[in-house]
Amino acid sequence: MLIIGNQRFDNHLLLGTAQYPSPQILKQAILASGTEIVTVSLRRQSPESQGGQSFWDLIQSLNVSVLPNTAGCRSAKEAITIAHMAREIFNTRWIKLEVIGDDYTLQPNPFELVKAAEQLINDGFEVFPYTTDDLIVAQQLVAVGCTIIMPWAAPIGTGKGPVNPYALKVLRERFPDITLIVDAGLGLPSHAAAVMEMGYDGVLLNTAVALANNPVQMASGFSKAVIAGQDAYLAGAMRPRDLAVASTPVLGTPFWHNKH
Amino acid sequence: MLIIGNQRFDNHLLLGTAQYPSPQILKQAILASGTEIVTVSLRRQSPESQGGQSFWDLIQSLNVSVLPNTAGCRSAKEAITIAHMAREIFNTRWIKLEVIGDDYTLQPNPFELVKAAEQLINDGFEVFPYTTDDLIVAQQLVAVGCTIIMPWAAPIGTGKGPVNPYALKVLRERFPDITLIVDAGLGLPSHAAAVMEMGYDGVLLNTAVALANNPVQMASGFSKAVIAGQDAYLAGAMRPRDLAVASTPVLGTPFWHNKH
Amino acid sequence: MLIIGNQRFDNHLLLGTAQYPSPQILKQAILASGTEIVTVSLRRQSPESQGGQSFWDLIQSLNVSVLPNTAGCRSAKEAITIAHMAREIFNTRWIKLEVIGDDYTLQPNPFELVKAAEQLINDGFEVFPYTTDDLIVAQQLVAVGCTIIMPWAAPIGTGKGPVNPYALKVLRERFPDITLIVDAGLGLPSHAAAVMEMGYDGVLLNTAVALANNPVQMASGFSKAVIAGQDAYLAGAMRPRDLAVASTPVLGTPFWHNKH
Amino acid sequence: MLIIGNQRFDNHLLLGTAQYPSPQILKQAILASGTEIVTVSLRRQSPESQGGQSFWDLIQSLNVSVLPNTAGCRSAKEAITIAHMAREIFNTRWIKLEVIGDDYTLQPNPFELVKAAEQLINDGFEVFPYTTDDLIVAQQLVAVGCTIIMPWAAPIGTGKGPVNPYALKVLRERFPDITLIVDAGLGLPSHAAAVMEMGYDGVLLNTAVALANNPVQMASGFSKAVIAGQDAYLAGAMRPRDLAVASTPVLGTPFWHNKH
Amino acid sequence: MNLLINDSEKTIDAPCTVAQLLLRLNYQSQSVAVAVDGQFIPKSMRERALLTEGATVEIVSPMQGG
Amino acid sequence: MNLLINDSEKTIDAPCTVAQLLLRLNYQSQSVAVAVDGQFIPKSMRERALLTEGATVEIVSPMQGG
Amino acid sequence: MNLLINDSEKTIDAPCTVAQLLLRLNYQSQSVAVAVDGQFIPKSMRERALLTEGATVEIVSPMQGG
Amino acid sequence: MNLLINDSEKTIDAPCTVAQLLLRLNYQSQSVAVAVDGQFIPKSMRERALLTEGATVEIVSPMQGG
Repeated sequence: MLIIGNQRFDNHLLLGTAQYPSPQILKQAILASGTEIVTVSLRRQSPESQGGQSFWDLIQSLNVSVLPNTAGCRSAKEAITIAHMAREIFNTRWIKLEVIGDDYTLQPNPFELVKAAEQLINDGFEVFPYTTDDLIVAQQLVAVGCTIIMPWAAPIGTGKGPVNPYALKVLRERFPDITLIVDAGLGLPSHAAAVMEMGYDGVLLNTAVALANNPVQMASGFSKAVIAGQDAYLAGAMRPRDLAVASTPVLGTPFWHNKH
Repeated sequence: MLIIGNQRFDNHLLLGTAQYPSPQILKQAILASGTEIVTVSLRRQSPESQGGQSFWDLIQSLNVSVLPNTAGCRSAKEAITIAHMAREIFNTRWIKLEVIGDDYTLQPNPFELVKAAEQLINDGFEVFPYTTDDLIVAQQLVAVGCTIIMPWAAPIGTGKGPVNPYALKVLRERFPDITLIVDAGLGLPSHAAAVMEMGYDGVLLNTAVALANNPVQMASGFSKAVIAGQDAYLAGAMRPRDLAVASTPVLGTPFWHNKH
Repeated sequence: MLIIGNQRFDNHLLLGTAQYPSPQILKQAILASGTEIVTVSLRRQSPESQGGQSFWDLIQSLNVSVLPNTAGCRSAKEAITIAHMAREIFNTRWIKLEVIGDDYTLQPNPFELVKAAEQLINDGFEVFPYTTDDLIVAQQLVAVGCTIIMPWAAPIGTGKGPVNPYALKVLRERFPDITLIVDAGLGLPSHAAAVMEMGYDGVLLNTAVALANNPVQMASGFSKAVIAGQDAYLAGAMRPRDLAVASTPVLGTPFWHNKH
Repeated sequence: MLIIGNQRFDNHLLLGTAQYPSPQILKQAILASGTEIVTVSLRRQSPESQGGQSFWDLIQSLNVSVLPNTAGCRSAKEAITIAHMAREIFNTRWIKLEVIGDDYTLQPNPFELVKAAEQLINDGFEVFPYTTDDLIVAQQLVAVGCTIIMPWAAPIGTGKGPVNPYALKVLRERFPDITLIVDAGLGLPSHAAAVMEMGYDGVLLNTAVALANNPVQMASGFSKAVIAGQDAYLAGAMRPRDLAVASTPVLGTPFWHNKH
Repeated sequence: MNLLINDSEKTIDAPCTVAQLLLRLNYQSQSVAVAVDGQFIPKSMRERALLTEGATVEIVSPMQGG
Repeated sequence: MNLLINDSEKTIDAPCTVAQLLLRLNYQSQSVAVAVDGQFIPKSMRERALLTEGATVEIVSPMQGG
Repeated sequence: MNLLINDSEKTIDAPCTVAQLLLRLNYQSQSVAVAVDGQFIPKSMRERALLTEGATVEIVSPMQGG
Repeated sequence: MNLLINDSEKTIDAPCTVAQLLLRLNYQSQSVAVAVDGQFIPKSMRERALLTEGATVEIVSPMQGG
């Protein structure tokens, strides 16, 4: 059960809508993933483009919740304005808060991020802050009222998978009651399974699905991996050990003799 | 499609039957995993135990294929004899060939393994050799007629996951037409997904499921992870990259100015 | 050449002075390490303890530069006051700026850290900020005037070695002209060599040396590892490759025949 | 102290002589490395080349022990013949036994390797077998009389560093009295330090030094790293831990108040 | 009156409200959101929000996003 | 006649075939497989396979396995 | 006058400067640094720095550090 | 007499010992080692080792190695 504010979702995968080969494939990928939440953005568009109407119509036809982002913003001020614009257009108080601090890593700027989060929470938003795996930044976000934290696994679009699993584990341990969603940097279903196995509440993806040769099948793969990882977390995994231990019973092994 | 000789299986997960808390949980785990192939063994048992009849009845009731193992054997000679005994009791020419070379790592002995594989293939068996990730040993197994190779991920029962992913990738690249099943050492669904993402044909597990707090849910998790990993392999994953790339379109970013 | 302000040091290893079994072993470890810079702290002490005089005399006898820290501070305000106290007692404008944000990870608090760094630079200090591997925090530190950045490899005292080598590499690439010293979390000489191979300017250690069974020999080992890593960086290492390439010439291989 | 048969060497680095930009740089690299043992090979050469006389004169002038290899051999038979030829030309009973099993990974063939080792030991050779990290193969080599084992870290010339540190550790634990030298696959001094930290007796390198931009400085770096790693092993390293522990004493921390 | 609209310089007859601007530029009022000089202008304010010389106007609409 | 049956020393009256041994030991013939002196004795051979002094007999049945 | 000195409550006769306090507590003036109410008091100011009721005083000296 | 010397076919007048072959091919006897038909011929045997029609001869000398 993925908890967002006072809503509950069965599916723990959130999917981005960008970079797909076609709207048709985007639609199929969303359906294949079973996601209930997709991210969208706001962009300048010419009047002739009909204001992204066809894209917006497509999304609305899918009966999913929409999570607008502030992608591309570089200051708290910009992000706050975009958030308000998004609330009006998309008619939702949800906002995926991105405040980028660096052009090459697209890393969130923790200083501006916390500032924007605080303001937006005061303005009544449900803030989904895209942040690094830094514990103190997460603490600050919680301190200003965030109930969701979205640490990266790796820089956006790299597909590296978790570059610092230790830090992700620390976040989970330290925030048992916060909704923790890994956002950005996953490349393979095994990455998604691995963070769910740590007890994460969800996974937000885009590039790894959209840029697969077959986005629809990849969406399906990620969907299963997220459930698999959550199953493992709930099932309580064995602890890894250094010494081998036979799975087949040793007692009664044929040809074994006491004189050995 | 998992290909074993001239048979085809939909499910790519093979499950061991040992170490479960109860026969009932074993049965539920097998059902939850969706596996079509389970491993069994032969052991000395007192006449009063009715020769493992109740276990054997349980397995037969589940309509799965049975893969007997030679667990505990330390020489080609022992393994060959056990294989023949298994063929008689289980009424199958399949044999999971284990010839252990070391008590602490339970590592296969490549020398005895190849010897036994050769003889058993001559004797008409379908040999599933449990081996290391050593390329040359795999080549020898193929040379004596094996069409299935089962490299370990890590020593039996350690749950470490792949200790040498590089070696597993090399095996897949070099044996595109052999049925490759990772056997032993997996601890988590993400491990299973990771080897399927490399293009492996299947995964054989026991300890990680049987020793989970909830084996049934863990079986379900592994089952989904195997499919997830295979989906990813077939879908053609993006290549990881070092530089971040925005997923949301950059063109039309609000507040961006040429003068920047 | 390690550059600190307008000073130059031959040795790239900085050593902490805490946790040694005895002052004598501390002294020998400093000598064995060849370090030219050691860290010290300020603590409340009873008048009878003679104000740490014997420790301070020992350090002064070794002809090394002293780098006082602000260990234990939890706010910019505290750290700034301690820095001024340290400047008076140790007669140096150097300060290792630690502002801890969390009791369990002893992670620096980036918000307070930047604030304190800015003030201390205005007050004329040479600030050595202990920070995480976060790029944006490092950028902020540089923006307020730091010419030295000291990212952690892992939390203090864990000995894990670099938990996020990718982040450390990014910092080196993005700050070619900043003096970068890895501080905290190293456990073995190979860890120190690895960060020097990335082009880091230095390494600051304490626990891994002080808690070794033989701190003097461990100091010597780290000292050599730092030079080894720097040699490798300067020598320009080969790029790792996936395919094996014979080192011994292939041409003229005996027993090789064209008919092969 | 590196023990080879009844000889003792101070230096734990063995260096290959191939692929250097010039004989002069080869010579300087050998001197910079401080190695006491270098590897050489036998190749078909035209009479006009004076039978490699100038190379051989260079090596002889350096007062190092010579370890001829059987590089390029693909069968026990070839390797045995080459070993005998090497013994005659180089006037040494030492032989680095390579029996390659695969053209792409240049992996040793364990089957032929053990066969050749057994024969050569009977013929009075001191055998340095180049092998994988496979425990059972190592056991077989010891069983036929080898007192030295040289597992790879990674395939020859890849510079990957240890692809399976777990397997290398197992070998060290299981063969406390065998001279263990890591041969092949190291790319950086930190790799060499890491295997020495595990307690390995030595390291054999070629490509990583010869293909560096500056082979002489790289040789020096590896030399120090080997000593550094050995220092750490002898000094007894701290155990890594998950929780941070302050290095600076906590008692007496200024600004700390009981009321906290 | 000179305006910077979505980073393009445009000349628009004054006086002009945000609502009028959208009309003149042929934007469908439904699917856009507007900010002027970095400040969000809610739909309910568009009729009253008068643009001034040199104002920077952002007009955005839904787009794919990650 | 002394036999080593599943690593336990037993004394059995000679002559005795494998089939007779299983009967005397109360094994259900259906669910066991037998090897004598390391050699598999197929079910079809049990009637004819005569045990000899000092023989090592393995009698195994299905068990859980990994 | 009550002071909190290094987190211990002490009663000290007023008036008292920082310099006098160090003397009374037997601190060697050379090897300590002092802060009062979170503010650093340089050595040169100790003679003039008068302590007030309830002040929090930190007196620190060199210690091993990492 | 046809020989395969270091993988090149050569015709050499028979009879010919290994020692004579090295001389005829201008090899310095000091710095080479020889195998015939996969078998090592020690220096001490070269004078007596007679080559036969179709023999495969390997003549090797020191080279850099890894």
